Amino acid sequence: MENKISKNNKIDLNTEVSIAGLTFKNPVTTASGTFGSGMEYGDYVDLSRLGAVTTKGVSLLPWPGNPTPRIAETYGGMLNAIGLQNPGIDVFIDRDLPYLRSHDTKIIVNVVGKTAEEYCQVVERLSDCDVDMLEINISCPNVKEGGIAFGQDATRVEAITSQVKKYAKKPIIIKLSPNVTDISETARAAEAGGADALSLINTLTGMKIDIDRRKFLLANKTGGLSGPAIKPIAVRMVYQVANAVKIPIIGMGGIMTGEDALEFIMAGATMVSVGTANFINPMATEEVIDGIEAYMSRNQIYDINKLIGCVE
Amino acid sequence: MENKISKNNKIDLNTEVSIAGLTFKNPVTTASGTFGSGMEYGDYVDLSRLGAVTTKGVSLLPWPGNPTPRIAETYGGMLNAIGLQNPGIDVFIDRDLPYLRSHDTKIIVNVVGKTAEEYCQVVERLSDCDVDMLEINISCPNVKEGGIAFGQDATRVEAITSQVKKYAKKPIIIKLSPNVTDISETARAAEAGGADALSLINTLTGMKIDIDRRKFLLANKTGGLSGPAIKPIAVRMVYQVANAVKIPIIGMGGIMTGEDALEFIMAGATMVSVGTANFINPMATEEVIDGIEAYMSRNQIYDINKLIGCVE
Amino acid sequence: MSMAKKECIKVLHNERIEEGVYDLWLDAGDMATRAQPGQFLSLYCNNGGRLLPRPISICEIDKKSKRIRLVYRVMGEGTKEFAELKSGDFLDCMGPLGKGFTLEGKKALIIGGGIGIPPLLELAKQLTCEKDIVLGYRDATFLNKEFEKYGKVYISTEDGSVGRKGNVIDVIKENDLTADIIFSCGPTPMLRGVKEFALANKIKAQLSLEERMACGIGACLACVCQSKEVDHHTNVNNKRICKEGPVFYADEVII
Amino acid sequence: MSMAKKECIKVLHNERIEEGVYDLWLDAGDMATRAQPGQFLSLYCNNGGRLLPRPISICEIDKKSKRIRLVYRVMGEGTKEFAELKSGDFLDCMGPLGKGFTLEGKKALIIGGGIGIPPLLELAKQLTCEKDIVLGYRDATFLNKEFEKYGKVYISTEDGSVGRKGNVIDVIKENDLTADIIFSCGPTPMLRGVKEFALANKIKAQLSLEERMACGIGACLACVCQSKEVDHHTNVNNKRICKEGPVFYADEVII
Ligand SMILES: Cc1cc2nc3c(=O)[nH]c(=O)nc-3n(C[C@H](O)[C@H](O)[C@H](O)COP(=O)(O)OP(=O)(O)OC[C@H]3O[C@@H](n4cnc5c(N)ncnc54)[C@H](O)[C@@H]3O)c2cc1C
Ligand SMILES: Cc1cc2nc3c(=O)[nH]c(=O)nc-3n(C[C@H](O)[C@H](O)[C@H](O)COP(=O)(O)OP(=O)(O)OC[C@H]3O[C@@H](n4cnc5c(N)ncnc54)[C@H](O)[C@@H]3O)c2cc1C
Ligand SMILES: Cc1cc2nc3c(=O)[nH]c(=O)nc-3n(C[C@H](O)[C@H](O)[C@H](O)COP(=O)(O)O)c2cc1C
Ligand SMILES: Cc1cc2nc3c(=O)[nH]c(=O)nc-3n(C[C@H](O)[C@H](O)[C@H](O)COP(=O)(O)O)c2cc1C
Ligand code: FES
Ligand code: FES
Repeated sequence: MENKISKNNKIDLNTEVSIAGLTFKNPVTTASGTFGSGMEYGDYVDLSRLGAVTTKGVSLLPWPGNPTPRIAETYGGMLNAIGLQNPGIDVFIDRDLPYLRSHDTKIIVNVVGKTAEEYCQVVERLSDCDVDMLEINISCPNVKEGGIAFGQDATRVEAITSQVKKYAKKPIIIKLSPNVTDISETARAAEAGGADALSLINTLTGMKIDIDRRKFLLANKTGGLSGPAIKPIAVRMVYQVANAVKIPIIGMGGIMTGEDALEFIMAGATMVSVGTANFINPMATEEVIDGIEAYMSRNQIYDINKLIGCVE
Repeated sequence: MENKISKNNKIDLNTEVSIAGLTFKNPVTTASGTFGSGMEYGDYVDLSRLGAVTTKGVSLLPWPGNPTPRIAETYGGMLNAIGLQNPGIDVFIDRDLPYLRSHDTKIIVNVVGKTAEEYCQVVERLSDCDVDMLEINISCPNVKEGGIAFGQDATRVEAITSQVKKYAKKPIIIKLSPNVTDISETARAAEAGGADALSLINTLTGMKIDIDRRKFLLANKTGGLSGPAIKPIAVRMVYQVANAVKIPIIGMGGIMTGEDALEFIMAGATMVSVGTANFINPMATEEVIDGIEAYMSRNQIYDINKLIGCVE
Repeated sequence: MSMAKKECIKVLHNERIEEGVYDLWLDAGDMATRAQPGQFLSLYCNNGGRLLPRPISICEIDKKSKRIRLVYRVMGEGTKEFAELKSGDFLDCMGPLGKGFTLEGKKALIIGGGIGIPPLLELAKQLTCEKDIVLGYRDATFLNKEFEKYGKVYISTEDGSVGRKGNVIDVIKENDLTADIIFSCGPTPMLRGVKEFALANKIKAQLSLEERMACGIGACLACVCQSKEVDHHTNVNNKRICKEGPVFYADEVII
Repeated sequence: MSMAKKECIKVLHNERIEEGVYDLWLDAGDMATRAQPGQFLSLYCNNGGRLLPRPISICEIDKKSKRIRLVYRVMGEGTKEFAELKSGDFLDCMGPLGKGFTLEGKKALIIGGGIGIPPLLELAKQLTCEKDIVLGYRDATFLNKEFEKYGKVYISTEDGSVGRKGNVIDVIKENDLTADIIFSCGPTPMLRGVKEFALANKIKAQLSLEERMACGIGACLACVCQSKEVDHHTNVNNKRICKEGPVFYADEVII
């Protein structure tokens, strides 16, 4: 399938990165909620090529999510207000986890809850499961309780991080909200609470109005903005946070190509997630990996780790 | 030049809006810094068709601005770090003001400063000038002092608003920063300080990295993101602020067409500003006005004021 | 690895067949071989400002020449862009997607409304049983001649300009049409009417639903409809229109 | 009202003339009538993801047939898009913009480097005085044959594959070229060398500069260069390349 040159490149290039003692074959994972349980994209990409698969947010009990319409297209991006629909932790463990484990990739489970206790309960349930890391989503703008409410206040970020850490046997990633005055504050709070890594950014709160009907386009009124439109904000925040904390960062927000991913890596991200791009091109994750490798060969950079935070 | 139908429409449609006792022939003005001193666009549009012209930020003394590159293109938008280069208030009053006054449009002067005193001094100098309103820019992300530092903290917003109000003989608009956790807080602070109106949003702080050179694309590292990419965030913030304060709002952020402008109006804006769109289409301001009028005729809405905040 | 992918497909023909309605033939290769009536394609815009795919149902499948026909109405900027396609142009597509119609029954009633009519054409072609076809339009009609090959065609228009003035249910009642299976696609209010009619007359019905989509392949959960039973996949009362649908049995979903 | 506007212009011809370098003729109408050597056009992309105009200098003006020629190098996504234009396609443009070259002098030295060479062609054509032309390339040459009509052409290449190995200043010194006016366009390091040479030899010099642009018409202040004197417009030591330039006298600007 692969031609000789790319085979050779793979021998020459080191794309391995590590976070919290775990080694990932490359820095590319999927953004939570944009890749289903992985299964849906299994027909389009080889999941075993990915550094990790990050799952859709999973809660203790099944969540039905918000009424439709749940999404709206915007210029260079989209709004979503899915509302964290998910089948609950039991179905996740019984059905989705074995499927993901059958591939040679790391598994990052995105965790949501309505209360601090609920986050902890999900984390506890996952303690003995064969997953690699947990990503705590304290930044979803589309649910009334939990989510963003936790993520916009530094004191609460630190508190929930340290609570969750008590129950976790796996490294913890805290996913930060961009809807804040100073993201380095919440980042430092998560670090202080014991986070092993940070991921950013979640979506920016936005709105679209259907002027013909004079109504909100989304049933939920507001939704989270994602896609290439937000990339400059995300890159800035990754750079800002990389200069504020010592723990590694997973960067995301509008990554469509290997070049986009490299911006995040140069800004200070150890790994990157591909989100909305999956909807536009189901092969996006693999193409991002190809693009990073092509850049490395072209520029004779043999170790991806040399690029992390290298911007001047 | 104009055909009969559009002449007739003009008779039938009321596009007049008012803010702080002033009447504007239509709700469309220019976003500060994107329309020069008006002169540059005089060849492309009839300034007398605009509800108002909002000028580039003007300071007490001439400001040289930032080093180049000052701008970068991003997906569906752009970053700028002009750094408020301007010739100072004297040149503005001597040269730009008379030019603008020779047109049948209102004049809104955007005011910048490095300290509260400097804002007040500019406002004082403008007290006896023939201008209609002053827009206080406490939200520019591209200068070290003043600017955004004032605009991200509610206490400081209220303080500077009430200070400026002491020197002002004209209605005062406070221009809010979107780089905050909760824009309704700063909006309420400006209202409490005595602002006559609010304008929002200024640009969102962003960054672009030139991966080939592994350097920041902008000399200033970060810049302000504008253009259609940010529209959903801007519309959301206008809606949020409209529900938090009683004073009128001038909405902006990514308006390219009459349809875009109508989203802001329905979200609660009394007027709208066209910014980055001028660079993409120098006739954008007039086309936005045409688009609003066409929508009104098509939907048999004879008074634009009926549309303000009408979304459900 | 990849069996499915987003492909760049050649436009064979794109023509206006009615005010705002276009007829598009694609050189669809394998997509045509795999396609079933009632499935849809995700079409992507050329303009980089518009990123999400537009779902368009398959109107006809020509497996021999590997061609797929779509009939679409210009609604917004994306479909306006498609309307400008010329033979020889290329278009990014993905598909065929979703679960289409299940061919069944002894006497079928095919009920289409507006731009919901096109997906029923391939169904009518493949369905071998006896069938009546009821097509509802606002005013101008399209495709109705092509349906005549496959069954008796009844038409309603809102303004009465062609066929009966009224809606599809009026036509069905007026003509005492009956069946053991209904296939329907059209605007939601019409589908509600069809569901009600089917229930009242104890006729099994397959309905093709619509919702805004992002991924088109079941991953994002944008396109759900409410389901009667707790769905196996979602573990809540939701089904994905792009994956479990767009065609559902009337009693599976709440519309 | 509007005298100037953004226009949709027809592509007459678009051809690759060298690796990555394209030759584009536009049916420019009035733009051609008004154009001066050294001015530029703002070209807009079709892809809605890329909003800002690409400034491209005018290479040749055919006032009779109202055509304008541009020669450009593919650098990024925007110019890649232009490279795919075919005769008959349309392109959004604005112009002519900026202040071009002032035709003056008795003996001119025209010095171009790389993709800075094209804007000098129309200048060479319109300049009636005696002139030497020095063209510097990295490796492959282009347009040099066309310059031969207008003066003696000297060539340098970085790799020595054509002409002298080295840069334009090496060629000038080697051939003892002199003049009472220099016209130059090329990469900034070359322009610095030209400015230094002009100063050392007390020759007046006009230089065409480059900077990232947003408006292209003097409104946004994106494209400034540092000026020696406090500029009349800006009241600081800044001049706008899109408005007061792109052509400046060497002693006006700090490069
Ligand atoms: C399963 C399915 C099959 C369809 N089959 C057909 C068909 O055969 N012929 C036809 O003309 N139309 C069909 N539609 C509707 C068609 O998808 C929309 O009319 C089209 O997406 C509008 O795109 P636009 O860019 O012109 O409109 P815009 O309003 O500019 O689109 C903005 C966004 O909203 C989405 N959107 C807008 N309206 C709809 C809608 N009704 N359904 C889903 N998404 C929408 C668009 O896809 C896009 O993401 C189908 C929809 C679905 C879900
Ligand atoms: C006055 C002037 C005249 C020019 N004349 C020519 C010419 O005759 N032929 C030619 O090949 N090139 C010319 N250039 C350079 C040309 O504008 C850039 O190569 C082009 O804009 C790159 O666009 P892109 O989309 O391919 O690159 P990208 O890097 O993808 O562009 C991203 C953004 O950066 C801007 N940009 C990138 N490089 C430059 C640059 N060097 N100068 C200004 N903006 C840049 C683009 O306009 C765009 O806004 C000129 C530039 C200026 C300022
Ligand atoms: C449809 C959709 C669903 C999402 N669901 C989740 C989620 O369940 N948990 C979470 O932490 N983030 C969720 N996100 C946010 C993404 O993981 C990501 O942070 C964001 O979309 C920015 O990246 P992108 O621009 O590449 O999409 C979702 C985003 C989208 C578009
Ligand atoms: C090049 C540029 C210069 C700007 N200068 C100013 C300024 O001087 N004062 C100010 O208040 N806002 C300034 N802004 C912000 C705009 O007025 C506006 O708030 C912002 O660009 C969002 O609107 P838009 O997306 O329509 O451009 C500037 C924006 C741009 C793009
Ligand atoms: S569109 Fe994504 S699940 Fe259906
Ligand atoms: S590009 Fe705007 S001033 Fe020159």
